[in-house]
Amino acid sequence: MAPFGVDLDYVAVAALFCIGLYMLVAKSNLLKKLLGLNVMETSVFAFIVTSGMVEGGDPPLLVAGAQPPFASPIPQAMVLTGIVVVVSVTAVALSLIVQIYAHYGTLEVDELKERP
Amino acid sequence: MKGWALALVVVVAATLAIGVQGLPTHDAPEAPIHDHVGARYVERGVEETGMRNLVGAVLLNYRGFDTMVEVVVIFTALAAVLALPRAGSVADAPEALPVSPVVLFVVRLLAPFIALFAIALLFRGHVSPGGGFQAGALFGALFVALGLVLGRRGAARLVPERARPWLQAAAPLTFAAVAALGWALTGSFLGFPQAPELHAVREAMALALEVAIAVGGGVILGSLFQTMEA
Amino acid sequence: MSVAWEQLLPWAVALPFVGAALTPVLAARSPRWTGPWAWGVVLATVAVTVGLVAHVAEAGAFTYAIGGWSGAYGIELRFDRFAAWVLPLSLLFAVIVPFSWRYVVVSLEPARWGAFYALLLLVMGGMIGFSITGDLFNLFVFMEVTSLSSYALVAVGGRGVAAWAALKYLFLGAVASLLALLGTALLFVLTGSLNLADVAARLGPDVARGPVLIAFAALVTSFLVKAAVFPLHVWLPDAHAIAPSPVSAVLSGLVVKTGIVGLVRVVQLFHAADAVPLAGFHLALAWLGAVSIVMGAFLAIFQDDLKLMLAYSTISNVGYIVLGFGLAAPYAAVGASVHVVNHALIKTTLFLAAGALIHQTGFRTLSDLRGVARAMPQTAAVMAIGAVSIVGLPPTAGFLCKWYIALGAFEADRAPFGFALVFGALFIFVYYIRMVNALYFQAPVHARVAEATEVPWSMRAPLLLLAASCLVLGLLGGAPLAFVEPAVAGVLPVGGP
Amino acid sequence: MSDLFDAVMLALLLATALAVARARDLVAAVVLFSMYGLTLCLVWQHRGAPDVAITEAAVGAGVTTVLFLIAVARTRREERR
Repeated sequence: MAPFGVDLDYVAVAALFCIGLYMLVAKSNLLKKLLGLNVMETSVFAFIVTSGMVEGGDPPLLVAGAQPPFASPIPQAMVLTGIVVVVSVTAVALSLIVQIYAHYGTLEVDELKERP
Repeated sequence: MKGWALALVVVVAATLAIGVQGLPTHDAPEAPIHDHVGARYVERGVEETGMRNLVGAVLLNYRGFDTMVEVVVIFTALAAVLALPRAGSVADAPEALPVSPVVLFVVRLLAPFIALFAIALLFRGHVSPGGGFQAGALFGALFVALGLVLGRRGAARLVPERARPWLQAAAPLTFAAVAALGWALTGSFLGFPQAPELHAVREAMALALEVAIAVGGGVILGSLFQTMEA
Repeated sequence: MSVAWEQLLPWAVALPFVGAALTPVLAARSPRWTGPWAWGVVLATVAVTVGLVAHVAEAGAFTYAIGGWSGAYGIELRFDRFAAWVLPLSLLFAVIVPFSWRYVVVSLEPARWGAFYALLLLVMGGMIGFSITGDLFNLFVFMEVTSLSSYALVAVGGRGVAAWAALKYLFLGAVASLLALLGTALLFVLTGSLNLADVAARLGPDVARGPVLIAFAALVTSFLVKAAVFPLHVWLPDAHAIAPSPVSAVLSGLVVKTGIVGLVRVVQLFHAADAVPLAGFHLALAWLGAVSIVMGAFLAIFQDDLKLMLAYSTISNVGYIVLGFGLAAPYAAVGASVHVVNHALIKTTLFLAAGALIHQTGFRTLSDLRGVARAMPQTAAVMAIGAVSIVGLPPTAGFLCKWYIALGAFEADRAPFGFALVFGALFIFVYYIRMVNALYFQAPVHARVAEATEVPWSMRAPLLLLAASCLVLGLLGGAPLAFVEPAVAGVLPVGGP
Repeated sequence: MSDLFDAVMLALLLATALAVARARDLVAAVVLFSMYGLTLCLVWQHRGAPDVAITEAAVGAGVTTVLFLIAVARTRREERR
C-alpha cells in the first residue's frame, strides 16, 4: 500500500520499532522494558513478512485453485523461526526478572542501581 | 534520562526514515525477494520437497538446518530456566493464580477442541497452513490452560516424570536422527531423498520432524510455564 | 584409509547439540555422570574439529551444502582458513569442563547439574556453528544459541546480583541480536538471498545505498556490542566478574570472540561487494579499538576485585584485536587474528586460576588475596605466567601479536595508533605487576589465605596444562602467524604481507 | 476495501503499541500487548501469511502473554510513578 509514494507499511513498521525502542530505553520498569523489546522484535518480523508480500498474492500454498503470484515463503519461514527465538529469550528474561524481584523487592532500574 | 532516550529514538527514527526510501516496493512481483531464490522455491518446491505448503518446505527441507538450530534455541531456554537457582522456598511461593469460574468452564470446554485443532495443524501441515511449530505452540498453550484448571499437580501428571526429559529433548534428537538418515541415504546431512521410489521415506522423515517439533516444543513450553509458576 | 573430513563438518555442530539434549536425560538418572559425559562430548567434538582443521591446512577451504541444496538455495557451511583458525578455540572447553566439576559439586544442587553442562555444550555448539556457517540467517540463529546460554550461565551462580548482571547482559545482547536480524532482513530484501557469498555477489552498484548502509551499520553495531568494544561494553564487567569462574573463562575467552568473528564475516561480505565506503569504516574501527585499549586498561588499574580487573582487561584486549583489523594493514590483521586465539587461551588461564584462588580462600579482592602465593604456589605461578603472557613480554605469544599490530600501524602510516598501543600496554603492565606484586610480595592479611591449600587435581591439572600451552604458543613464534596469513587475505582490501 | 482494512489495521497496531507504552498497570500493559499481537496476526492472515499468523497468535499473543502474566503475578502490578 503506497499512497503518495510513501510505503505506509514500512512507515508503520519503523514507527513500531521506535515505540518499542522508546519503551526499552526510557521506561524504568523491567517488565515494561521487556515489553518494549518484544514490540521492537515484532516490528522487525512485520518488516520481514511485509517484504515478502506481493500485490494480490496468495499464501505460498500450492494447492488446487491457488493462483500465482504467491507471497515469498522464505520470509515467512524466517519469521516463524524468529518468533520461537523471541519467546525463548522472553521466558529466560522473565525468570531473571522474577528472581531480581524476589531478591531486591523492586523492578525499577534506578532503584536497582542504588543497591549493592 | 527521558531526554536522552527521546534523542536516541529521534536519531533512530531519522535513520530508518532514510533507510526506507531506497527499499524495493514490496508489493511488486519483480522485487529481488520474489525473483531469485524465492522463484525457484515456487517453481520447483513441490516437486523437490513433496510439500504443497512452501513455508513448510522451506522450514523442514531447504532451510531445515535453521530449524534444527531453532529447536535447540527452545531447548536452550528450558536448560537456562532449569539452571537458574530456585526462586525462594516453598513457603514464600505464592498460591496458584486465582482463576475465575468462567475461565475454568471455558478452558474445560475448549481444551478438546484446541487439542483437535493442534493435531489437525500437525498432520495437514504439508497441504494447508500449519505444521510442527504451530501445533507445538498450541499444545504448549493448551498445557498452560490446563495448568490453570487442573492445578500444578494435575498438569504435571499430563507428562509422566520418567518420559519428560526424553520428550523435552525430542526435537533436537529427532532432527539429528533424521539428519543422520539423510546422510546415509543421500550423502548430505539432513538431505531428503528425491528418487520417486523413496517418496514414502521422504514423507516419513518430514512427518517425524513435524511430530517431534510439535511434541518437543509443546512439552518445553509447558515446562517453562510450570517452572516459572513453581 | 582416508576419512572424508568434509562430510563431518555438520557433525561438529550436531555433536555438541545432541550431547546437550541428552545431558538432562542422563541427569534424571545419575547427575554424577553428567560432568564426565559433557567432557566426553567435548572430546569427541574436538576430535572432529582437529581433523577438519588438519584437512583444511592440507587441502584448503571448502563448502558443505546442507541437505544437498547448494549455493543460495539452501544453507551452506563454509570452512575457510579463518574458521579453521578460530575453531580450535573449542579445545579450551576440554579443560574448562573438567575444571568446573569441582565448582558444580560444591556450589550447585544436583538437580541443576544437567542443565549447567547442557548450557556449556550449547555455548560450544553455537560458537562452532557461528564460525562455520555461510548463511546470514543461520548466523543469527547460532548467535542466539550462544547468547541465550551465556545469559543463563551468568545467572547460575547466585540470586540477586547475578540475575541482575545477567538481565543487563540479556537486554543489550537481545538488542544486538535484533540489529543483526534487521541487517540480515534488509540485505535479504535488497538481494533476495541469505547466502553470504551470494549476497556479496548481488549487492551490485544498482542497489540502493541508503538501506545497504543501514544494514551494514546494524550488523557492525550488533557485533561490536557482542565483542564489548568500548562505548558498547557496559554489559561486560558485571557479567564476567559475577559469573562462576569457569563461566567467566568461557565468556571472556570465547563468547566475546563471536563478535569478532561476526565482524570479520561482515567486513568480508561488504569488501567483496564493494558496496560501502570501507576506508572510513576501518578508520572508525581503529579509533574504537584504540579507545577500548586505553579505557579498558585504565579502568582495570582501579579494580581491587580480581575478576573485575580481568574483565576490564578483556575490553582492552578486544581493543587490540579491533584495532588490528581496523588498521587494514596485512601485518596488523595477522597480529589481530593471532591475538583472537592468544587472548582466548590466556584469559581462560587467568580466569580459571583466579577461580581456583577464590575457590580455596573465599576471597576475591587483591587486597584480601595478598601473599597467597606462599600457600598456593602452583596456582599463583599459573597466574603469573598468564600475566606475563598477556602483558606481552618478548618471549611470549602476546608480544608477537602486539608487535605485528604495531608494525601494521606504521605500515599504514598511522603511527598515532602505535602510540595508543604502547600506552595501553603500559597500563596493562601496571595492573598485572600490581597483581603479581600482591600475590607474591605482600604478607597475607587473612589467616585463611595464609593457610589455604593447593587446589584439588581436577582443577590443578587443567591449570598447569593451560599455563604450559601459554608458554608453548609463545615459543612457537611465527608458526601461527604463517597459518593465519592466507586466512586474513580475504578480510582485507589488500593481499597478505 | 482492502486498502481501508489495511489502513485501519495499521492504525490499530500503532494505537495498541502506544497504549502498551502508556499503561501504568502492568496487567493492562500485558493484555494490550496481546491485543497488539492479535492485530498483527490479523494483518498477516489477511495478507498471505497464514502460517505466521497462527504462530503469532499461539506464541506471540498466547504463550508470551501468559508468561508475562505469571511474572506480573509474582512481582508487582503497578509500574512506579
